[in-house]
Amino acid sequence: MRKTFAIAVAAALLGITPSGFAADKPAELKIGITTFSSGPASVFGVPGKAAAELLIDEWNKTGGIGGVPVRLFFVDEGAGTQALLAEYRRLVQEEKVAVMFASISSGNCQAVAPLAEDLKVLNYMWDCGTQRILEEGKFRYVYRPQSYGTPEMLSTVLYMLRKKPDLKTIAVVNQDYAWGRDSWQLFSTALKALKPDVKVVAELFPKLGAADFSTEISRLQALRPDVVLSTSWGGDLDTLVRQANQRGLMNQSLFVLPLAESSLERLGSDMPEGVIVGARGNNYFLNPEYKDKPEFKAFVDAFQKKTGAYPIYPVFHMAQSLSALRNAYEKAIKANGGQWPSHEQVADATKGVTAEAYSRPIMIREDGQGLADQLLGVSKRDPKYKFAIMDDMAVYPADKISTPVGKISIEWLKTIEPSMLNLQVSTFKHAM
Amino acid sequence: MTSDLLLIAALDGIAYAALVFLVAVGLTLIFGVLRVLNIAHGSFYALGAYVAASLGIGIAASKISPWLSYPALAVAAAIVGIVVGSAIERLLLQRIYDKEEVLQLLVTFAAFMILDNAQRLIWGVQPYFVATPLQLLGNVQIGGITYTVYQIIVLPAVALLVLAGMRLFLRRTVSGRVILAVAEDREAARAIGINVPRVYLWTFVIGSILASLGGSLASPTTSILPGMGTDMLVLSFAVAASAGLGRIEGAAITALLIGLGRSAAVYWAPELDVLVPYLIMTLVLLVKPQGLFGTLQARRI
Amino acid sequence: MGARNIVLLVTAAVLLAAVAWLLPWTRTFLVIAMSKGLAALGIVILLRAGQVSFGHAMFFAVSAYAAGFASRMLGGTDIAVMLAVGIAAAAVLSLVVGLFVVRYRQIFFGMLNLAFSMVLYSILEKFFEITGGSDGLRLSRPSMFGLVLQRNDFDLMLVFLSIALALGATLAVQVYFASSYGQALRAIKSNETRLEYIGVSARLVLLIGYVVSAVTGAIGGVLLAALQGLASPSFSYWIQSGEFVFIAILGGSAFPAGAFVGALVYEGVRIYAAAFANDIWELVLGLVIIGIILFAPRGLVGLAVETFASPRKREAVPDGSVPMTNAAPAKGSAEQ
Amino acid sequence: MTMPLLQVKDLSIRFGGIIAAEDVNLSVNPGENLAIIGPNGAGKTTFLNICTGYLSPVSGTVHFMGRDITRLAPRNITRLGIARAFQIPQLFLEQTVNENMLLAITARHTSLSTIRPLGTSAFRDEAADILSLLKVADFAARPAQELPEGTRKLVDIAIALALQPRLLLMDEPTSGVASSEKFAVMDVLVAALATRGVSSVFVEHDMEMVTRYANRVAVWNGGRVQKSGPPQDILDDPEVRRTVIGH
Repeated sequence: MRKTFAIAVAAALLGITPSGFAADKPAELKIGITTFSSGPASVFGVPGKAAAELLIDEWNKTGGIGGVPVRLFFVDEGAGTQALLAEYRRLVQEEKVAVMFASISSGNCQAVAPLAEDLKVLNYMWDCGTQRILEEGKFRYVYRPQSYGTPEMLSTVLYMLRKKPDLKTIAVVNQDYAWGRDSWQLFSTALKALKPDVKVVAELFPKLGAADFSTEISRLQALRPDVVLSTSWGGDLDTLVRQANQRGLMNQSLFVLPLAESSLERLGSDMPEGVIVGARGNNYFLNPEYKDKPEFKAFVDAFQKKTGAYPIYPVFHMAQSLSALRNAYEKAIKANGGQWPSHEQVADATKGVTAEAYSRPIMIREDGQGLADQLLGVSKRDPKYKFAIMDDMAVYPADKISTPVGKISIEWLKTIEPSMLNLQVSTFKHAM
Repeated sequence: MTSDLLLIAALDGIAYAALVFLVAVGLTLIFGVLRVLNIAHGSFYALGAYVAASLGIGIAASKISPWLSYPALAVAAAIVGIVVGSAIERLLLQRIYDKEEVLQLLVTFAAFMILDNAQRLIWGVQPYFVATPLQLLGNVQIGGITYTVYQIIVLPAVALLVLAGMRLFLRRTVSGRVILAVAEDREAARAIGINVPRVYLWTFVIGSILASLGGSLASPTTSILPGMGTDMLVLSFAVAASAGLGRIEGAAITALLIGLGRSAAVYWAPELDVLVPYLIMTLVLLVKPQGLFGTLQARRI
Repeated sequence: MGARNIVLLVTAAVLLAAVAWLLPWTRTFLVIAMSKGLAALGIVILLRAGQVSFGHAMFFAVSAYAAGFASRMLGGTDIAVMLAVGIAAAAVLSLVVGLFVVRYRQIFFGMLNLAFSMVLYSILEKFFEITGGSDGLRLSRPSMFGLVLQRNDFDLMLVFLSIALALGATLAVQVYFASSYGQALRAIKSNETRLEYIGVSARLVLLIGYVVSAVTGAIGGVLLAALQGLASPSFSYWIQSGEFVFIAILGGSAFPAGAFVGALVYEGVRIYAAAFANDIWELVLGLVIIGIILFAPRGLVGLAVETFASPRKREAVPDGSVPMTNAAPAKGSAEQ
Repeated sequence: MTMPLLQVKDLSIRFGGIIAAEDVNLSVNPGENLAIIGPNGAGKTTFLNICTGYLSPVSGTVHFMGRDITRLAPRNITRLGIARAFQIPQLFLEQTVNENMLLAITARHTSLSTIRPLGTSAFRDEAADILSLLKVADFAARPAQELPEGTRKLVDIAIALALQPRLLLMDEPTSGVASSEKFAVMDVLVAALATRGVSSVFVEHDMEMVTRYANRVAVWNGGRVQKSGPPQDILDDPEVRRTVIGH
């Protein structure tokens, strides 16, 4: 009992750290970032964190945001939603961070969004892709300055039908959790609207983090579908691709992998040619429209120097959120007559802001959703790289393939017409 | 068609069962002799995989014969089992043999947390994948389905070898009989002059090598990730418990049962595949709490 | 249960409530600690009988899900309803599972519990359409005994409720331990044969303990679900069960209040290690528990009692209300 | 002829190849103190285990006060009025001697409670009486695991007595008790059994104990009752002397 008392006192002492009100320009702008430092999703979290550090180091050399240096706080989403919520609250209430970037996991975004609204803290959902939050609720403080599920899946269906118009049968192997289930619902709804005669021959949902897909692969070999779709990512996707490739399944069926951009480098020579690859937005280190621009090159080089790897989509997502934040601050400062803005002013200014960060610009709509164009391609070998790169790329304009404001994605996807297949897209060849 | 599918499902199940068996047999051996249920056992599986992958990467980088990656799998298992296994037994377990069962469980749980964390610190969080041994042997066609020779022949063969080797070792060699004697009656063994602490150490190392071997053999077939031992632990636990703790041949049979059950589920009831091992374990324990092949000991009063 | 004991517990509870009131950011932490402490209290009850369950998180989960389903079906609900439904669900499940598991002891008891909890875990994770799969079941914020509150007020009230329930559960468990069933439960640990031979059904005694322990865990599950607005399968994962055992031993398994001390320290280490030593929090916790087991097997509360209680006091409480009379757990020759 | 208190008919049990009991017929009459003697491993403890439901026989029946108790659980047999003291004392080691006694008394009297504290003042008095009868009252507040071996035996008997049985089964009741005390204790115990109308069966190796306290002796050998009768007749029997007593 005395122990309890001692702890209570210690906690009380720790808590009473003087942090006065900074009515004017603060000494520093604190940003809390939730990311996976542990667990399977750290394949996204660690590069995302590195990107934030890299960019903020750069920015701080030139005055940070609005002349205020930025300080970052990181929270590990891998410690579980409980710990995340506790730490989120601590950062907001004790550290008094001005902005939170949360989070990677869609589940965590769903838990965090209402909390942000209650705590009145600006929250950018910097990587999660679920369409549900911003469609099912109304938020003043919650934004997503990057891509999300609906245009990602719709553009994948469009690109797949462009590459394989005579498709008859499809099987899906998705991770068994909200993204795997939701993305399949989006995909299959869109597919049904655009090409109703395609038959779904197997819906497999191995558990998240499965280490072995041998049985699933045997079953797919017996079924011989035209297309195998998987929205898996990380170690799960790597394992699936390697095992399927090893056993010849990828010669037998066309693989469609909307998140595979993030696995290309890791997979190396295990990724065969001819696989449809997506990038959750207009995110690619060889982005045909940007790769020759000096600041893009400089960013890719700096990132590679820092981490030893090429940037993948969460890196771009982080850059996009940071860019949106800087632009929102600048807009709010201007609107405030040069004075430092309140949290509410920054939150409101985010609406209509455009993120410009190593990809096509992303405009943030009034419902908080960013409109990111979608880049897809087909895997191909290039002797300059030790891994597969993308060829036959197509970029789909976000405003044409995103759910209109106020509509629910699944309902909207039911109403799209096969005429959408004729949508004008920009196409690019990989320049060897 | 159904018989074809049955064959396919069976082949998948066997390859899976082989790996689970290797881990489970180590767990059951350690329990049989030390009477400690080692929760850190799953970490040895992960460590075996990591070390094998690191060796594999080294071999690939140094341009020596890729066939060396096969002995490397065994070397990885031996390194992990001997170094980490003996360290844990000497530094931790030796201090807790006289403590309550729950404290023993908890110490191994703590060791599991520490080793799990150590994997992250050493190898980082990015997945590893080194499939050289699997690629070297190529594929084989059975019933129109392409299998890897590695999974369909090598893994079951190693599992059978280990099973036969364990039988021979325990029944026919002096060291093996000494281990059995300690498992049977620790006090009596001590009374006839057997060095029980040394037997504990050796048993723990052998058990750890088996788990690490499971990991190193699994490494060519899967992505190696932090925490990969967590699920394997409960699975091997389900196998060992269903067989009866301490039962080696029983572990082989239950591993097969669980492997076949799971792969059958992928074909006919995909929603149940995760559930199958635990369902089997629960049903077995309800009917025979001592496991399919275990025996209950009455208390003397 | 002495008056001094009650005063100490109440004082500690009031202090915790004061911390929560003064420092808003501690509220989430405190609710988590109290809810896990309640689950660990369930483990303390089973440890009283010498049994350990590596599957006790199933009751934590089942109550959270039951409360979640109730909330979903009623379109939002009250915390009192959630608690009632959660406790009822856990009581029913523990009665059914208990009828099987109380036939077994030691490692078999632990394993069968693990098996049941993993079955529940797989079901929660796999049946996406019903349970929300691995992302869990969302639930809207309940009203607080009729009051519809905003987030901050709700959280404050939830902390107060959690502390009050933790205090109530601790006192109730102390009463239970001193009762004849509580003493019989303790007797299971040292000599079940004799228990049968005085005409008492050890299985019934353990079943009662099992249901009581499930109910305390259930309270924790509902509180955590209400805090997070989420019930997830990880509530029932075996690592979660292990954590509860960990907390119980850390605090001191001989003391009901130890569960909460353990939970505060555990969650404290976890959160502070996650904030300041992000990469090694598991390592730190692992070392802490090994240190406790090797050097202070009676846990933090045991350590405190040994440090602060005078030798005379230790002699003076022989009848187990505060069980300080066990010397080192010598294995009696009567146990063969 | 009065109905026997305990009647065992055609009882058989074996463990693996070892026959512990084969076609055993034995009865205990009200008021009797029956001693069972025989070589080690002859099945005497097994017999007590069967009579109290700890083991089930392969065949045969056990009747207590006319009621078939063959396959009842120990707790049900206890509740019918058979108490048992063990060769290896069976105590609640973590609890005090007093708590041991109070649990037994409470179990006998009332249904247990999850709220009421263990032991009323009447129960405490009763426990104290029995403990002083067996000369172990000084140990009442000590945890059972701290007791010396002989004291444990006596506390074990005290617990059995606290159940107020009709029949008390004891397995070498005074082994481990200091030889200076064991007759004093047994004198009081046997007298107490007589005043309370409790019959007893005790397994015994000490022939002096048998002579002093038994009014009938059964010789158990090779899983059978070799002979049974008044102590003097049995102990003088040359065959018994050769096979059991070893002179």
